[in-house]
Amino acid sequence: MMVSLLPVWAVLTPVLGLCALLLCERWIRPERVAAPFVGLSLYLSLSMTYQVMTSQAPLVYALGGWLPPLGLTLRADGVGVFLMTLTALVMTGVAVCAWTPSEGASSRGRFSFWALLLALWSALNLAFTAQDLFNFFVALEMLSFAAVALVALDGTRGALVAALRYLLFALAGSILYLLGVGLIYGRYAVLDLAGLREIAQPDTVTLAALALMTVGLMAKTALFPLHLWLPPAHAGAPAPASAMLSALVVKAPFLIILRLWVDLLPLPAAAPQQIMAGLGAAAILVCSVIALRQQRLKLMIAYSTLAQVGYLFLMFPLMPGPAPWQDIGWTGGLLQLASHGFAKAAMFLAAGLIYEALGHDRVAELGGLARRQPVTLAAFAIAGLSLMGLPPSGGFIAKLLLLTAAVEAGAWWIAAVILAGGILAAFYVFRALGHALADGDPPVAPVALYRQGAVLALALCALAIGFVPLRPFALLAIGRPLEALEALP
Amino acid sequence: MTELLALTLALPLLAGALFIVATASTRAALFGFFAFGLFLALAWVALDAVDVALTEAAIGGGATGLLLLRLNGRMRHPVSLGEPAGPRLKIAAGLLAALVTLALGALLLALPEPAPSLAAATVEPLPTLGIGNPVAAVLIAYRALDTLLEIVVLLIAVVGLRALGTDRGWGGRPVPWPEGGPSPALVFLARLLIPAGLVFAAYLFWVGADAPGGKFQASTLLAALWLLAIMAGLAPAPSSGGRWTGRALAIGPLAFIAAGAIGIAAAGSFLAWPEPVAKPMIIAVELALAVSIVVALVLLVAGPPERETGR
Amino acid sequence: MSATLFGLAGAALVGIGLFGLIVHPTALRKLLAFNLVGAGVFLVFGVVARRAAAAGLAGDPVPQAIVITGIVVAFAATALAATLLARLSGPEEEP
Amino acid sequence: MIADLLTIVLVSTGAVFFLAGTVGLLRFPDPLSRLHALTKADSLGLGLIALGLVPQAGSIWMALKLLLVWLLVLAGSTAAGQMLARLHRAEAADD
Repeated sequence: MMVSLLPVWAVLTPVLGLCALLLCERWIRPERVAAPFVGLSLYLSLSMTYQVMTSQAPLVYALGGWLPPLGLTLRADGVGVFLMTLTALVMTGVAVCAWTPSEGASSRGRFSFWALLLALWSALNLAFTAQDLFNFFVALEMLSFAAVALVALDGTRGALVAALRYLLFALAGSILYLLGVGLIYGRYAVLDLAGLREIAQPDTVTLAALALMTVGLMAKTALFPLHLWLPPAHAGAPAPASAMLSALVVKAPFLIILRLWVDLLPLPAAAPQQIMAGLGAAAILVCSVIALRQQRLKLMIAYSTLAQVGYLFLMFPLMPGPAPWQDIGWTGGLLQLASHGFAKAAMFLAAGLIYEALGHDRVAELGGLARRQPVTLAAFAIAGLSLMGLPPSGGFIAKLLLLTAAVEAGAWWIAAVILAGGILAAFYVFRALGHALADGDPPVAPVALYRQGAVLALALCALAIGFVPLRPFALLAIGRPLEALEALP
Repeated sequence: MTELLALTLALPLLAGALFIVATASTRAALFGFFAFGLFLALAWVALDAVDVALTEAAIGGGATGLLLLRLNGRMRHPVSLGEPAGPRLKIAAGLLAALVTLALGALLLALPEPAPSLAAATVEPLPTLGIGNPVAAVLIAYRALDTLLEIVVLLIAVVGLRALGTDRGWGGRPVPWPEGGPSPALVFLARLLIPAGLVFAAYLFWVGADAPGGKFQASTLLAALWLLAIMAGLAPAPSSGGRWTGRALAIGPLAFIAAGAIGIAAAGSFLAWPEPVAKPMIIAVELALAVSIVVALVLLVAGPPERETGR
Repeated sequence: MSATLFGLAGAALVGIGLFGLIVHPTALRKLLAFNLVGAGVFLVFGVVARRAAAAGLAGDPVPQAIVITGIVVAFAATALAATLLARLSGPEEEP
Repeated sequence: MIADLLTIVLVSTGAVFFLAGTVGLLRFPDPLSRLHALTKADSLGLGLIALGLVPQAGSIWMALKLLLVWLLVLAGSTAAGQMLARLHRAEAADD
């Protein structure tokens, strides 16, 4: 492993940006204050990824020189930097797309948006690098508060109700998670993942604590049947906010679930993994069908998020080996996470630009869009390709890996669900595309080309993941298995 | 003997909780919540966690209760998230609650004996930090990142609260409170308590390094005094977009991060406290944090800005 | 022993709060019930801390510090929820 | 010895005042008389208990702290009583 301060600055740079926004609120427009911090955070994430790839070792930092179990460490392993890169690219895309020539100084919407974007970024980087169960909790709370405020940003009654529901779900999830943390501490007096890995036993207290934490996190990641808060929240938020929420925010609790079951207490494939996969399968089938029936584009995309989150949970029984990161199920699940992140960000941003252009997002009235906004529509179509799992796209390779893993594991029902989910996704994506390609001549407000370009770039990122070779992706295995820090390296 | 004490504290706690849930009147439930908070703080004293007891009394019971009481006064109609529960749902909920209680109780009884502990590990480095209160050491040294980010959580909550305000009130102040003007008794109380409270807050802050107390407890007390002054009409609520508000909110995290960076140069690690000046540095950072916490707490209780400023 | 008693009280608080959370339809009462559950969970930490008394300390400082952080975070959550409620119960903002 | 006796007598008297106040709170018919019972009882009762504990305080500072506690509670409960009464009158006028 390599000692590096970069994970610390990746968490704190957006915090510095938040402070700068508060300090300069009265003088400088918020997007101008935030922009350098967005750039710096992007640079940090990319350079961390570069370092991890070149050294083939995780970047580790023990804060204040205090080692676990007393102290806290940040550890950017292959999975961590992979997700941080996803976050950085999506955030940059969102920032470019939300960069509109503004008049006047600070307004409620604009200031809050940029401040919350930075807050989310810090929380996500922390969630991806933290190694301590309570540190995760802090990351989740930062994430939830910023996300709830983003949902309510439009200030309409519907958005406020959606935000309130979201907050109550998030709080319930937090409290369950915290209860689990308390039990773990009572059992082991250790909260550090690597330390716990060495001593954790599958006894009643530990399993109950894990179950509590997992259910709490499922509520936050909106796994069926704890998903009811998500569609109104993600559809009610402003489009750039929805992009961050759907692409990134629901992924952080998922990653923590993954770390709990792979890093904290690795168990042979058994009931918990099967239950998680079962719920994931239910999410794919039920929510895809509901997505098919939505009249509004943003609601359709939100239900699609629920289905795509379901795929992530399929990976749990598909990593049967003693080193799950060498199984294709691991690679498939994490590639699904990233390709969905890019695709969904592109889709929500595209829906936002469509709304700006047409003044509505009713699926049935999208006619004529193809001619008037070809770039946006192309982005939407490419992102849709990835959701359906058609080649060449990240979604294709992710689902193919999961499918192969399911066949190898003999889990035919999972294979069937993956195929059915792809077909259902094809139905709802093509329905929207079909309407958009239809004739029509609606009045269209102009949308700057660079904003459409940013959306297209994100969609192309989803496409690019499709060119990863069809085998366990080496980056995602860097820094595994987790090793305890014995002395200050 | 201690069992008896525990019982005399635990029973009112449960009775209070049952009252809060069972009473039909929201206002009665809120007053019950204050009493509950007081008993909870006493329970923390009985658990030998005086630092937590102070925080619970100040934030958990006090500030939260005040916040909800104010909310209840301002709400024109209750916000409902569903239908009133029928008898069937009540029975089901009661069974579920009993089941959860039993399961959780059983889990607690199943915890290992003797309990694993980090207590010894927290005490050992105390001399190098120059502070004597191990809880303070956990907060400011061993788990300093948690504390730093917790202040950020407060900041995010303030940003979120402002985001939830109206466009009209952006950059303004919260609505005055109470709306009919303060009662003379309150003004009298404020004049009497504020000087005494300031002295006590300074004492709490200073003693926190070595004995129970510290920046959170002192900051909450200061925030409570400020709120009292606002309620009594003796001081204005902070203007949410104001120059000084922004600076006050940012100074805590900035000072903490700056101290962390100094730690790299002077002690070889981010957020490490260089030994000879550990204590003065810690005090300085805690002062800056206290400023941010006080302003954040006051803003969070006072609510989103609703009045326009005259700017 | 006395620590265990508080632990059971904490478990009961979680149960009572959960009951309130399910039964009360109004958001303010749900918020109160949520705070009861939170208090119960924090008490669990307190019991864990008290049981782990060692090295001349009456309790393990780590879970105590965690509860202090947790109380502040729970307060922030309540404040955010309260703001949402206040907005929702007020008149719709004129555009 | 005499100090202990003094403590016992004063604290017991204080407890009687609390008891009386509680009975009054439970039995009196309307809010104003309940308040009357409560504020009188607890300021006087607490004063007696604080005074009774002074001989046990051990140091002059501790004794002063005890008296300070009493004074602060006195101020607080007096003001709270006033405000509750005003609230009651305002609400009675509304009905």
